[in-house]
Amino acid sequence: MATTSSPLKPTDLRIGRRRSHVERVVRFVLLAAAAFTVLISTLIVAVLFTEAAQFLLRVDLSSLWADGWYPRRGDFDILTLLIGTLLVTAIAMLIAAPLGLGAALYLSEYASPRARRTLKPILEILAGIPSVVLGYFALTLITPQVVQRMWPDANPLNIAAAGIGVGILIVPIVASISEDALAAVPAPLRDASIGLGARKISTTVRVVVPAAVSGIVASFIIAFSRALGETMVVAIAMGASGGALRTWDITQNGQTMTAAMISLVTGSDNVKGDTEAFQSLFFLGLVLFLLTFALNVLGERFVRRVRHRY
Amino acid sequence: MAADDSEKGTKLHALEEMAGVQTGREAGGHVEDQTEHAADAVLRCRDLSVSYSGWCALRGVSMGVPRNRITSLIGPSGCGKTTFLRCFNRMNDLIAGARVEGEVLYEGVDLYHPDVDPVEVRRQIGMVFQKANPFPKSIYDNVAYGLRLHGMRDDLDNRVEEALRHAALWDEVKTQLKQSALALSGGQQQRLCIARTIAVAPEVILMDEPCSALDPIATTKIEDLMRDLVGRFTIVIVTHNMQQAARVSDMAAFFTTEVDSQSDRRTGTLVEFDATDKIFTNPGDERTEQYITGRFG
Amino acid sequence: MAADDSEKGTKLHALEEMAGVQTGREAGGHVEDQTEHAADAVLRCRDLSVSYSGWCALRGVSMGVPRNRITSLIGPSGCGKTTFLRCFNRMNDLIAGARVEGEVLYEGVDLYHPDVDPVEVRRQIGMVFQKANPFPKSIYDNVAYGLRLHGMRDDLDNRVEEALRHAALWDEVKTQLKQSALALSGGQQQRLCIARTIAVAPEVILMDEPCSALDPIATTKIEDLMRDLVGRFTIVIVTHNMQQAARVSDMAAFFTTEVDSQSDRRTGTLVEFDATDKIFTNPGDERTEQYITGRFG
Amino acid sequence: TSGGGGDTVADDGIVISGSSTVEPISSLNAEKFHEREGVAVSVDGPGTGDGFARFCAGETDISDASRPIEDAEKAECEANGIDYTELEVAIDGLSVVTSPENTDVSCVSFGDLYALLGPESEGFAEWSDADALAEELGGSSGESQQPFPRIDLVVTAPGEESGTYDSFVEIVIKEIAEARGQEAVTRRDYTSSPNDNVIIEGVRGAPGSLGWVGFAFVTENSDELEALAVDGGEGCVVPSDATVGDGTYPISRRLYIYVNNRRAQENPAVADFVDFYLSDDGLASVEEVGYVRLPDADVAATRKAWQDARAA
Amino acid sequence: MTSTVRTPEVSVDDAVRAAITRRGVRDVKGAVFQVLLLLCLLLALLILFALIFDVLRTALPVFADRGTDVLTSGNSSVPSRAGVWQGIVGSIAITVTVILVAFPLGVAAALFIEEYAADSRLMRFVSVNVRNLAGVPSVVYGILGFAIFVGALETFTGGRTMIAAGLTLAVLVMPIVVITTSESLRAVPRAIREGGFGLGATRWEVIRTLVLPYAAPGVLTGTILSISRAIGEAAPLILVGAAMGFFRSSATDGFWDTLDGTFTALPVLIYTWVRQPQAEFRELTAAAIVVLLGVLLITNTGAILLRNHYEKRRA
Ligand SMILES: Nc1ncnc2c1ncn2[C@@H]1O[C@H](COP(=O)(O)OP(=O)(O)OP(=O)(O)O)[C@@H](O)[C@H]1O
Ligand SMILES: Nc1ncnc2c1ncn2[C@@H]1O[C@H](COP(=O)(O)OP(=O)(O)OP(=O)(O)O)[C@@H](O)[C@H]1O
Ligand SMILES: [Mg+2]
Ligand SMILES: [Mg+2]
Repeated sequence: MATTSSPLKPTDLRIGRRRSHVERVVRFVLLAAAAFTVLISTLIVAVLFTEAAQFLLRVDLSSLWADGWYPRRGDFDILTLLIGTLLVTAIAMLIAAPLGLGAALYLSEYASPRARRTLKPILEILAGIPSVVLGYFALTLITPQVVQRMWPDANPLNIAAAGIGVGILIVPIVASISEDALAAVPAPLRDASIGLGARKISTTVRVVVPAAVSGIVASFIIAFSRALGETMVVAIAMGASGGALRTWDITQNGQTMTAAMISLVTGSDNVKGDTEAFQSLFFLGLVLFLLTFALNVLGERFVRRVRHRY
Repeated sequence: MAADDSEKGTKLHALEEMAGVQTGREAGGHVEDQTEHAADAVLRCRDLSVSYSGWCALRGVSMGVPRNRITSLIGPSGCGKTTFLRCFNRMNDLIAGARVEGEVLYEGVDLYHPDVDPVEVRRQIGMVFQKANPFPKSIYDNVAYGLRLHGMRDDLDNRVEEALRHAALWDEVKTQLKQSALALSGGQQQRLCIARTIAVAPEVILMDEPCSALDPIATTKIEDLMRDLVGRFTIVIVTHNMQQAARVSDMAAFFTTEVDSQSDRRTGTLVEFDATDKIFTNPGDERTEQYITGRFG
Repeated sequence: MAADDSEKGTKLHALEEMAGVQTGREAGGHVEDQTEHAADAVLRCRDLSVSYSGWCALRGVSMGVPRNRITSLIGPSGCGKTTFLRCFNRMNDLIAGARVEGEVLYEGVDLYHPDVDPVEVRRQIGMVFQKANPFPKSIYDNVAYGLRLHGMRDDLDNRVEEALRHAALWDEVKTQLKQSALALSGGQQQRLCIARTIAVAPEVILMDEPCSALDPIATTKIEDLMRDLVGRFTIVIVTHNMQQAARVSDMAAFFTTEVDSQSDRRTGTLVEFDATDKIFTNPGDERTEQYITGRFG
Repeated sequence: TSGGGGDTVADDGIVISGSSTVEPISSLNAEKFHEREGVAVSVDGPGTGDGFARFCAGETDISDASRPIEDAEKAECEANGIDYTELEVAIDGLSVVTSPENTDVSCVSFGDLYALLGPESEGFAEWSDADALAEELGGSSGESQQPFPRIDLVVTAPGEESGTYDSFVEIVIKEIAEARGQEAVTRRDYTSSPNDNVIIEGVRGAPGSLGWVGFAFVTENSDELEALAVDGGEGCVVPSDATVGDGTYPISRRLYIYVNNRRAQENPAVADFVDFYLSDDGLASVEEVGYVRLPDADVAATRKAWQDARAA
Repeated sequence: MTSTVRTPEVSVDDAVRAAITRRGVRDVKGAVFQVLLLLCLLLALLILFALIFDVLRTALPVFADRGTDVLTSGNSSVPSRAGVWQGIVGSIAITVTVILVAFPLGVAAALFIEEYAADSRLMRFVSVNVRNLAGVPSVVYGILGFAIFVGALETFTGGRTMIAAGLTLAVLVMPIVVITTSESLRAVPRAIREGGFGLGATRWEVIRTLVLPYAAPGVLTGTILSISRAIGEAAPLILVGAAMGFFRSSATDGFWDTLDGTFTALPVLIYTWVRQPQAEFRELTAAAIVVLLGVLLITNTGAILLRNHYEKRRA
C-alpha cells in the first residue's frame, strides 16, 4: 500500500475524466436553472417598465390626477386605486394582525405539543384556500351576515367585505411567520424570566414578544404586501367593474389596483382594442410590483434580523 | 488564582465545623444520614427522584444545602446535576413529562406542597444559567426586570445600582446603562445575569455551570464574585470543572450514573457529599476518586 | 483497559527510535525543526496557517505525521485541532471563507497544488468524524458506497465483508447487512463509519474525536480497533480525552490558543509535538504540563 | 351527421368566438347540436371586437356579435379574403329598472335618462336635481315625467367594461350627448358592477333606485324590480316580449352571428350547425337563455339570407 | 429575610410558608390572557369551518339532484346543464405543465444556490431575488405571462392556450419551489455531506446519492404545496386570457384537443359563475368550490401527512 519507492506527482491525485466531466456538465445545467430565475425577474421588470413608460408617454399626464379611475374615459387617477387598496389592506390587517398574532402566541407559548401538532396543519389548510373561494365567501356570507348587519345601507359590493375576506386570507401568513419568530426565541430567555419568578403572561408579554418583535413586524409587512397584491377576493367581493370614484367610505364600492387590472381584461365588448386603457394595465402592474417589492425587501430585512440575533 | 487559593484556605477553615457534622457516611449506601445531620440547611431533600416521561433520570438523592456556603455539584455528563438543581426552584415544573418524587424542604417547607406557588419560590431561589441569557433589553432594564415584576418599583435606580455593584459590574457599565445588554462580553453578560438574580433579593442562588462558556479571566471574576456573595446568599453551583469546584466551593456533592444493563438507560445517583477538600483529597468512594483523577468519564 | 496498557507498552518501545529523531526542540519557538527531522512522514506541513473569513484560527504549524503510527492531537477546546486535521484532506475547502496558507505535503506532493483534485485526496486520506454519521442506507450500502464511487465494483461483497471484519463489526452485523445503518448503536455506527473509510483503502485515516459521543465500552472497542489498524494505515486522531491520547497514540501534538488582547480573538498554535509518553510524563513546555495536569482549560 | 363528406367533420369541429352577450345562445345551441349530432363545438366570448379580429384572421368559423360589423373590421376581413354572411338571431332589450316602492315614476324619456344618468348628471343626489336638465331636453324627446320626486337617486348599473353598458350608451345617451357636445358616456358616480345579482340587489335595496339591466333579468326578478316604461319619441312603452320583439320598445339591439362562407362549404358540420341554429329548436335557445325572439318576419329574412349564402 | 435561626424552626416555617404560598387570588390576568389567545386561534379556525360548512350546504342540492353529472358535464348557460368538466381538464393540463416546468427548474436552481454557489455577493443577490419573486403578486405574473407567453412567444405557445397559462403559473410557482427546496436542502445534516466528501465523492455524487434522497420528502412536500397554490390561482389565468362566460369546448369530448385552444380552469369557472344572476348558478358555484377544495384538500393533506411521516421517522 505504501508507495515510498515511487514518489507521487500532483497529477496522481486526480479523479477520472468521466467523473470530472459529469461534474462540470451538472454544474452548468444547475447554473442555467439558477440564471433562469434572474431572467424572470429581469423580464418582469423589463416588460413592466417599457409598457408603463409607453403608457405614460402616450397618456395626458393630468389624467393621472383626475378624480376617478375610468380608464376607458381616459381618467387614470391612481390615487383612487391607492385609496381603495389602502382601505382594503388596512381592514385586512386590522383583522389579521391581532388574530394571527394571538393564534401564533397561543400555539407557541400555551398549546401542548400535541395540540400544536393538530392545530397547526389546520391553520395551514386555511392558508391553502384559493382566493376565489374566499371571494365567494366574502360576497355570499360576509357581506349579508356581517357588513350589512353593521351598516344596513352598505352596498352589496363593498370595501369592508373585501377587506375582511383578504384579512381571513392573510391570517395564516401572520400566524405562521410570527409563530416561527416566537419559536426562535431561545428557551434560555424564557427560563431566565421564569427563574426570576415571572408568571407566564409576564414572560410572554415582556420577554418573548419583545424578543420576537422583528419577526412579528416582518409577518405584518409580508402579510400587508400579500394583501396589497390580492386580486380575486377583491374582484369578487368588491366587483371588478370598469371604474370608480375616489371614496373613503368602506360600506361603498371602491376599486383596488388588482381589481382594476382584472376588469381591464375581462371587459366583454370592444374593450381590448383601446390601447391606452389596456396599457394602463402595465402601469398598474408596475406600481403594484414596486410597492410589494419594497415591502418584501423590508420584511426580509426584519426576518433576517431575527436570524442574526440568535 | 493564587490570591483565590489563599482566600479559599481561610474559608476552608471555617468549614471544618460543618464537615465535622457531616459524618456517618459509608461509601454509597446510607446516603440518607448525610442530610439528617446537616447543621443549618436552607434546602434539604429526602429520597428525591426525578423521572422524564416515566424513565428515572435521578434516583434517591438525600442531602442538605448549608446556609451561606457554596455547595458544588460535580459528576460526569448526564448524571442529573442539572435535573437535581432545577428541583430546588421547581424549574422542572416547566418540562412536560418531568416528575419529581420525594421531598424538597426549603426552610422546612415542602416546596412541592400544593399550596406553594412556584412563581414565588423562584423569586426566593434564583437561578443563573450555563449560557448567559440576558434579555434583549438595556442593561438597566435587565436588572430592573425582576424588580418591576415583584412590585419593587420604589427606588428602582438605587436597587439596580446596588445589584450591579454587588455583581462587580457597576464600574464597567455605569456609563452605558441604557445600552443593549447583548453588546456586553460573555463574562459581563454572565455577571449581569447574576446582578439580575440578586436584585430581587433571593435567599438562594442556583448556578448551572455559569462559567462553562467563559474564558479563564472572566471565570476568575465570577469565582471571586461568588466568594463575595456567599456572605449574603446560599449558593449551589453545578460545574464540570473539577478545579473550579475545588477552588470555589465549601461543600461538594459527587453524582454519577448507573447504567441499567437491560434497557441501556442511565440513572443518576448521589455518590457522596462532603466538605470539598475531603472530596478532592480523600474521597470516600472509589468512583469519586477515579472521576477526580480523570480515570473515567 | 489493562490489556490495552500492556499492548501500548510494546508499541512505545518501537516508538523510541521515532522519538529519538524528534529532537532539537525548545519550548515554543523553533517548531519548524520538528518536521525537518521526522523520519518517515506520510504527511508533513510547514508553517501552516488557517484563517476563517480573514481571522487567523491557527498559525504557523509545522510537523510531520509518521507512517503507520497513531498521532494524537490534543489541546483545549477551540485551539484549532479540528481545523488542523481537516487541512490534511482538504475538507476545509468546503468551508466558505476558510483559507489555508503554508504547505501540506502528502508523500512529498503539495496537497494544495492546483493540479491536485481534492476528491482524490479524500479517497487516499479518509476521515472519521466526531459523531458517527452513517448514511441513511443499509449497512451494506454504507460500506459499498465509497467502493462504488471509485469504481471498485468487482467483488463488492467480499470487499464489504473484509472492511467490516477489519472494523471488528462483521460478527455483529453479518446477518443484517440489509438493515438500516441507523438502527445500530452509537458504537457500532462509529465502527461502521470506520469500515466505510477503510473499505476504499486509504493511506491515512483522520479521526476527529471519534469516541466523544460513545460510552466507555464502545470507546474501548474503537481504541482496540485503532491499534489493530495502525499496522496498515497511518492514523491521526483528535481527542479531548487525555487518557485516551495516552492509551492509544504513539506521538502526541499539543495545541493551545493565544489570545490577542486587543481583539479578544484566539489563535491556535502548536506548542509541542513528541512521543506520547514524553508529552505525558515529561513535557517540554509548561503549558503542556498545566493542561495535562488539569490546571488550565 | 348529414350526407356525404362526413370524413372531415369529427376532425375539425366548429369554432365560435365573439360577443359575450351572444355567447349563451351559441353555447346552448352548441350543446344541443353536440347531443344531436355528436359534433364538438367550441364557443367562447371574449367580446365582439376580439371576435371579429379572430374571425377576420380566419381563426374561427362563426363570430358572435352584439352589433353589426364595423367598416374597419370589414376591411380586415376583405384583406384576408374572408367572405361572410351576417345573420340576425335575437333581440336584446335593456330594461330601465327601479324599486317597486318608487311609485312616483313610471315612464321615462331618453331625455330624462340623459338627465338622470348622462355625463351632465354627475353629482345629482336626488331625482329632482335632474329636473332642470330634463326640462331643457324635454321638448325634443317626448313625454317627460318631471318634475321628479325629491328622493335619493341611487344608481346601480353595469360597469364600463360590460356590453350592456355600451348598448345603453349607444342607444340612449350617444345621440343627445353628441348634440350637446358631450362625451358619450354615463355619469361616473354610480355603483357599477359586473355582477347582475348585485345590480338587482342594489336596485331593490333603495326606494329611489335606478339602473338598467338586460331584459331577461327583469322577467326573472319581476317581484323585486319595476321595469319603467320608456318613451323613445312615440309614447311610453313597457318592455315585454312583444314590445321588444316588434321593436316598439326603444331600448333594444339586434344580436348577430357571422358565418365564414368558405368554412361552411368545406366543413358540412358548420353548415349543419347554422341550419340547426336557425331552426325552430335552435331559435328556441334565444328565449331559454333570456333574450327575445325575433319577429317571424325577421326570422324568415334571416333564414332566407342563409339559404342564399348556402346556395352561392 | 431569615437570619440565623436555630431551633424553633416552626416560626421560620410559617414565615416562609406564608411567603411562598399562593395568595387568595389566582393568576386572573394570566388566565384571561390565555383565553383571549385561544379565542384568536379558535376564531381563525371557526372561519374556516364556517366557510366549508356554508359551501357544502349550498352545494348539497346540486350534488343531490345531479350526482356526478356535475363533474362530467361541460359548461353551459343553462344552470341545470352546466358542469365543471372543462375546468377540471384545464386545471389538470395546467398543473401538468407546471409540474413539468417548475419542478425540475426550481429544484435545479435551488441545488445550485445551496450546493454549488459560493457565498458570494452575486449568489446572495440571486437568492434575495428568488425571495422577492415569491412575493410578487400573482396578477403581475399574469401580465408577464400575457406579454411573454401569449405575446412574444405566440408561435411557440399558440397564444391564449393552456400552454401559455401553464408556463405562466410555472413561473409563478417556481420561486416557491426554489425556496422550499432550499429549506429542505439546508435541513440535510452537514454530517451526511461530510461523510460523502470524506469518502472522496464529488459534489454531484454527494448530491445525487446522499443529499437528494435525504431531502426528497421535504422537496416533494414543498412542491405539492406550491403546486396546489397554482391549482387555486385565477387572476393570472384571466390575464393570459382564460375563457370567461359560458365557454364550451371540444374538451367535452376529448382531452388533448384542447391543449392549443381556448381554455378555462376551475377557479376561473368559479369566478365566471359567481357573477351570474340566477340562483341556480350560486349553487353551482358552491359545487365547483367543493370540487376545487376537494382537490386541494387531498393534495395538501397528502403533503402534510408526508411531511409529518418523515419528520417522525427522522426524529
Ligand atoms: N427535558 C428532558 N427530557 C428528557 N430527558 C431529559 C431532559 N433533561 C435531561 N434529561 C436526561 O436526564 C439525564 C440527566 O440530565 P441532566 O441534564 O440533569 O444531566 P447533567 O448532569 O446536568 O449533564 P451535563 O453535565 O451534560 O449538563 C440525561 O440523561 C438527560 O438526557
Ligand atoms: N467554519 C468555521 N468558520 C469560522 N470559524 C470557525 C469555523 N470552524 C471553526 N472555527 C473557529 O476556529 C477555531 C478553531 O476551531 P476548531 O474547531 O478547529 O477547534 P477544536 O480544537 O477542534 O475545538 P474542539 O475541541 O471544541 O472541537 C475556533 O475558535 C472556532 O470557533
Ligand atoms: Mg447540565
Ligand atoms: Mg474539534
